[in-house]
Amino acid sequence: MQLAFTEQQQAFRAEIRSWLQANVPAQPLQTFDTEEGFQQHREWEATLNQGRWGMVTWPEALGGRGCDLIEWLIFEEEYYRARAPLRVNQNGIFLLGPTLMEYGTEEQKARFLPAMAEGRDVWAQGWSEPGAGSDMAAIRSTAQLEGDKYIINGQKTWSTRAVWADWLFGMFRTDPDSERHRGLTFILVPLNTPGITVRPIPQLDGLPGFAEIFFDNVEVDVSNRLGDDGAGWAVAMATAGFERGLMLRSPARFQETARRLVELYRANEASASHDPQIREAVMRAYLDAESYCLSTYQTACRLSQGGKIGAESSTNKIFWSELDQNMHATAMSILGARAELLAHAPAAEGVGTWLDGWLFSQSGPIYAGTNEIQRNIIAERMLGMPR
Amino acid sequence: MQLAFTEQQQAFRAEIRSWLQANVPAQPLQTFDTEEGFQQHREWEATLNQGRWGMVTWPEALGGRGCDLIEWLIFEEEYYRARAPLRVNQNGIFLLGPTLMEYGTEEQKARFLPAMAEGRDVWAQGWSEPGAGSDMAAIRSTAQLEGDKYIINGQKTWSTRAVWADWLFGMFRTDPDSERHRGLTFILVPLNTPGITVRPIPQLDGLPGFAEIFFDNVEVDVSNRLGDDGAGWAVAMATAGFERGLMLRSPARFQETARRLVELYRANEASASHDPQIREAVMRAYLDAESYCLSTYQTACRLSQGGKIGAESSTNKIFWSELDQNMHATAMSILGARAELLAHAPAAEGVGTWLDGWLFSQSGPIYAGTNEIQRNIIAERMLGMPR
Amino acid sequence: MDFTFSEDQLLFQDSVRDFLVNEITPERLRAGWETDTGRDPALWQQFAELGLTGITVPEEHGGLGMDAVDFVLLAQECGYVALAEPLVNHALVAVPLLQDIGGELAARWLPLAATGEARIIAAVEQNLMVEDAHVADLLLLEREGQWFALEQGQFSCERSESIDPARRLYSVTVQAGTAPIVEGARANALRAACLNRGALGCAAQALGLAQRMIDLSVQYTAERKQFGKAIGSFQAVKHHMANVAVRLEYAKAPVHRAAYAVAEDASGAALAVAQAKLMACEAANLAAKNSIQVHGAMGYTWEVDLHIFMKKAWALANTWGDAGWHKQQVAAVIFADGAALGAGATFQ
Amino acid sequence: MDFTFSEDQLLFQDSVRDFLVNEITPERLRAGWETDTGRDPALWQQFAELGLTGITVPEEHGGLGMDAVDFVLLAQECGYVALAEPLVNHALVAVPLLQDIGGELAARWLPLAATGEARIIAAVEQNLMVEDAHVADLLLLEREGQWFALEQGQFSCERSESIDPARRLYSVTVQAGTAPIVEGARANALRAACLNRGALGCAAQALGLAQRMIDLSVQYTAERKQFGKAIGSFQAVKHHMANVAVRLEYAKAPVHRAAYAVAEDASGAALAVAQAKLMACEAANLAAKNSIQVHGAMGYTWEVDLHIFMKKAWALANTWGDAGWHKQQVAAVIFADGAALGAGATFQ
Repeated sequence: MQLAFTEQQQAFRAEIRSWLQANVPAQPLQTFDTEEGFQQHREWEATLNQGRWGMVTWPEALGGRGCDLIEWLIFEEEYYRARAPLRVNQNGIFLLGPTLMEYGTEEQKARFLPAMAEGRDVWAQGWSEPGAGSDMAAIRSTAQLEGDKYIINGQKTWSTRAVWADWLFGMFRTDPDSERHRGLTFILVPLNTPGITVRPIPQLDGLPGFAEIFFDNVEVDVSNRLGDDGAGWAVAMATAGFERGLMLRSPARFQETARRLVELYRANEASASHDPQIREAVMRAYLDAESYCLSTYQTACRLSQGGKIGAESSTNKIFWSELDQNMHATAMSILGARAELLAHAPAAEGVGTWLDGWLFSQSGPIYAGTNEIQRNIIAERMLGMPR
Repeated sequence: MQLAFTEQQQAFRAEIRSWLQANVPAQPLQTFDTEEGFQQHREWEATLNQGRWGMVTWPEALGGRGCDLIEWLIFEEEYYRARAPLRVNQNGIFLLGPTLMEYGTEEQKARFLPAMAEGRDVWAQGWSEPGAGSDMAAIRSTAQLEGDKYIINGQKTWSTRAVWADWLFGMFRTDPDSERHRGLTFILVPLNTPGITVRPIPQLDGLPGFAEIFFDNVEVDVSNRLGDDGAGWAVAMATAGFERGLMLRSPARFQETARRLVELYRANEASASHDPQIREAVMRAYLDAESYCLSTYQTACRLSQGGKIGAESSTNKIFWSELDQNMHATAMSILGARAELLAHAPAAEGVGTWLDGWLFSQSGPIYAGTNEIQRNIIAERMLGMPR
Repeated sequence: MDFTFSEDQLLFQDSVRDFLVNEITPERLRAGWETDTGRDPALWQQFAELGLTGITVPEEHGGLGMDAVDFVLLAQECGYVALAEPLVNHALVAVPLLQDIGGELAARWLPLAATGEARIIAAVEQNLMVEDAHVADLLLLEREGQWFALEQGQFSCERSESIDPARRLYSVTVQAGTAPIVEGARANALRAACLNRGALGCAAQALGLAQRMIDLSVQYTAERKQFGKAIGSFQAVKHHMANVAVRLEYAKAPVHRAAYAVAEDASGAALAVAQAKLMACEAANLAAKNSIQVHGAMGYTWEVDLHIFMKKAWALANTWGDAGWHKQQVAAVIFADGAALGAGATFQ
Repeated sequence: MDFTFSEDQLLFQDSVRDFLVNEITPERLRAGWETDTGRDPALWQQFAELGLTGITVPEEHGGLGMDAVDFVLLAQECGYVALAEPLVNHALVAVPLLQDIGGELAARWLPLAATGEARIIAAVEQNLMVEDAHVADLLLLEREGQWFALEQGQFSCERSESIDPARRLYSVTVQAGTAPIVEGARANALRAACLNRGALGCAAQALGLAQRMIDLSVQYTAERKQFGKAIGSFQAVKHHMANVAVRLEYAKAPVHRAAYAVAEDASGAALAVAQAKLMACEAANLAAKNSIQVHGAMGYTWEVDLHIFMKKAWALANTWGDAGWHKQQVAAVIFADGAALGAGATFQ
């Protein structure tokens, strides 16, 4: 055990820190749930890519830096510390990218990875279907192989950022007689293909953060298939593994929220002190965010030395999503009568992005497998309780 | 709506207050989980009965005062306020007593009620069996009718205070071929009958607060049957209804705990102030205890005017048991390093009965139908959610 | 001791509930978000016809002469439908305040309040924003211990948008040179009474909101299937809802007691109101949290109705005093020397 | 950056776990409650043979020269079996303190500590009671900023019984006229280090206790049937246990980091220890609460083993600083001007 960064790690930190200082836009970008904001974020991805900071964990040959997990954590710390923009293409970079590297043909890699890295192609995810929810094996959308084309019919939903995305990666049933996990195929679909209708779904704040996607005899070339026909489940599990893993919820995100919460509390201590729950919650936010960071480093080090993520990784989702919700709830309590005001409201002094964060935090315990499902998994797979 | 006591109610309060002032033992009695303490409490029941304060809700003809629910609440307030002893015979007075009045023959009433009121007969309850738990319909102990005797075989458990009690009221399967709720009979059994073995079960504090009771060809006269043969379920439901109702968890109990908690907090504020959770919890204890009182008065008034207790009564058990557990947990936090000390320990200054209360509070969410079962009932019967 | 509502009160509640549930549908609420004022004069006129605008106006001024106990059940129903019209402020806060102010002002405006010709709104310094200032025919406003009686034109409004699109919140500036109508100790007493009434209104609506979110969730989880079963049959979903039901059940009596204390102008009214608001808003916030959870991703959308009630619950928790403010009231009483606590103290 | 334990450390943990689980059975613990001292010299001798009594004693004094990082996993295992012997105090607190004191005292006692001939116990003013004072061959005691080195006979003991019958707690009075061995600033520094080590020991044991209560509960609920099903198959029971698993999982790394900070004598050790103890004891308290609940009435009995671990968890939460004391440490750091918080600050 040696809890200090190497000189090389420190140099890496210094490098990204100074690049971010020079390049992070002075004005925050608009939310990427608007068309204009989406375009701003796409440009930011290109800027990141020019600095070779867009996909630091990718191999150098693919424009990345081949960072290990510790370097990735350092990168994230500096990224959040600099208040750099959210990643509009995280579906591509963290989920599809690694899956392509593992399952893609050389041609597919060449075709998709650079465009993804440059922010030219922004990717949406096509997992959920109406009535299927967290139960991916219940997928009913079909892709029928005719010659060298798949003919896709059906419907996907809850596809984040799909309103303005370029491509969708998703799972379709290619064997109509198959059930559950069998007979599913992983297919990459350009969203401008005829027969596709994207219907925005407005979320809690009224903005179209996700969409339903309807497929009506959509023709996709067979070369867009990732992995073998009928082998989609295995491919998707790799993606889901990444999703549930570290990459999308870096400790830095929650530590910065906790830091801002401490600041907010101190700035409003006169009124906040009347509610002892607030002080308690602020301390707890700090402790939990730190613990999340420590646990993540411990896991990262273990993985670096060849360890495997076990069933205990299911605890991750519950811990960060409840932490995030609690921190934002506490901010709402501190803000009191100001809490409900939109950021641009004249009287919304000091509200900043807390309300947006509060709304967003509502999705944490729900998406990517509700926390109830995660608790079942912990009980059954980690603790070995009866099904 | 008229939230003030009538002159008559105030006079009643004054009467019980002055009687208690004159009669409550200056020294607290020993716990009735010891033989000596049990005897002390039995004598206290006799004292109460001499003052006609033992079973105030019973009719005057049976030695009670025919109190309505509001008077009973007033009685309880004064009783807890005076720190009068716990009721060793509550099984008899609040559960079996009313059931006897409804289902007993005149002979049974004459035989059992006065002895119960005087504290001569202390009653234990015989519901639970090993492997049956909250599922009363799974009872397997049998009572076989032979001539004018029932021959009882089997085992009961979790029988509170049964170690030193005189009688047991319980449910036995009289039709060996019956299932679930059918074929059960409600029988009153003298615990000194040959064939009965009482095995004390030590509880968390090491004292035998409850017992297992083994029946080996125990002969009981048929005149000890309450209600008809095979009609035990209906009789028992009346008892369970009382048990789940108001009588055993009067708001006064929790309000006095909350009051003492405020006192404890104020006496230890210098150290307790470092943990904001404590101040929050103390305020919450006060609010919840008051709410419990208000809700109880509201229900009592509604019942007095002919209303019925509905499915919302299932919320009662969860509310008071969690309140009680939380209040005692808070006291433990305030006491810090003193919390673990037994009351008689030299260093246990200020600990008083908090540790005993904390241990006892652990049973609240468990007994008489765990809180999980209560939540199922609320969801299914009160909210109408699918089974 | 009679802690029940009268037959008449319960019947009135029933009829108002029927009216509101039929009229104030989620579709109608959504339509209101898009209009200029967000408020509906036709609906107000219907309230007037039902006697609701005049419910607390004394009979000699054309009202029904009822009090907070009569109104509290109706306020719950207003919460149940997330009513956007300022009926609760008008009837529970502003009209009684106007009565307390009395004199010519009351004589002139109470009859107009009764007929619904005037919407009266009250607000105190403690309110950061004044809801519905834009449609107030008479705004009774406290600032720095002075009360002003303002008609449109005598104050300026700047709107701040709320996450709840039904709420219309304004920063209000009194026209320079406007004379206060009450000052000093009497103004402070009016402010305290006004705060109690405003917070009581929030608490009562929070009860209704919590009930509505339970109802929506029970219905949704009975219909929605996952893994081949209605999700409402999963124990975790049931227990989420049962936990809300418990907190809601025990928030009701405190709200009704607070209404009584307000109606009687009891010395403990501030404590009773603080307790009511804390318990009721906590129940509503828990209802919001658990309801969105059992709705899954649907609950996160604009299309499903849940958010209408959730956002209003969030907002009311911080209106007319946030949790810290009301906890301060509680602490001041219970941590005082010689505080009357414990068994038997509740109704003293 | 390497946040892992070495092969050797993990192997040592495995072998100690095997030993402890085999030897320290609940039956043996129960037998210990009935004995005069509650402590078992034969067991202590076995610890000595395994090298455990000398694990932190420098090699030149016959020990293994290991540190808090080496010991923390073993302390977890001590918690897992609810070990009553004062091994954690001896090895993690008292021996390092004795080393810090140094001089003749250390030279004389460290070899005896290594061989297990002497049990050394440390305690500070912050400890209301001194656990195991009755079996201390050397008691290092801080009172009012002065350290005393006391052998049996140089102090008197008055026992106070704990709800945990395995704990032997004493109020200690130093014989009048005994001279302190360290005073002033150095004494305060020793006290601070001692508190950190004591609290770390509690935190590590709390991890083991929480795990044990999970294991007992999982086993019990798999065997126990109700309504025809193993109660462990009910979602409510599963979720009770899953909630404990989550809190326990995220308490581990803080405890390991605190061990590192203590071993390195890092400036942030007090904060790291406070975090570790708060997180670990909270997890253990939650484990106790949810475990007794899923055990049902059985959990409330003396016969089922759960209470052995539950009571120890309750006690440790308030030993070597209760929650308030440790929250004070946290607050002092995070609410200070210029506090280093947020992303990237954790390992600075």
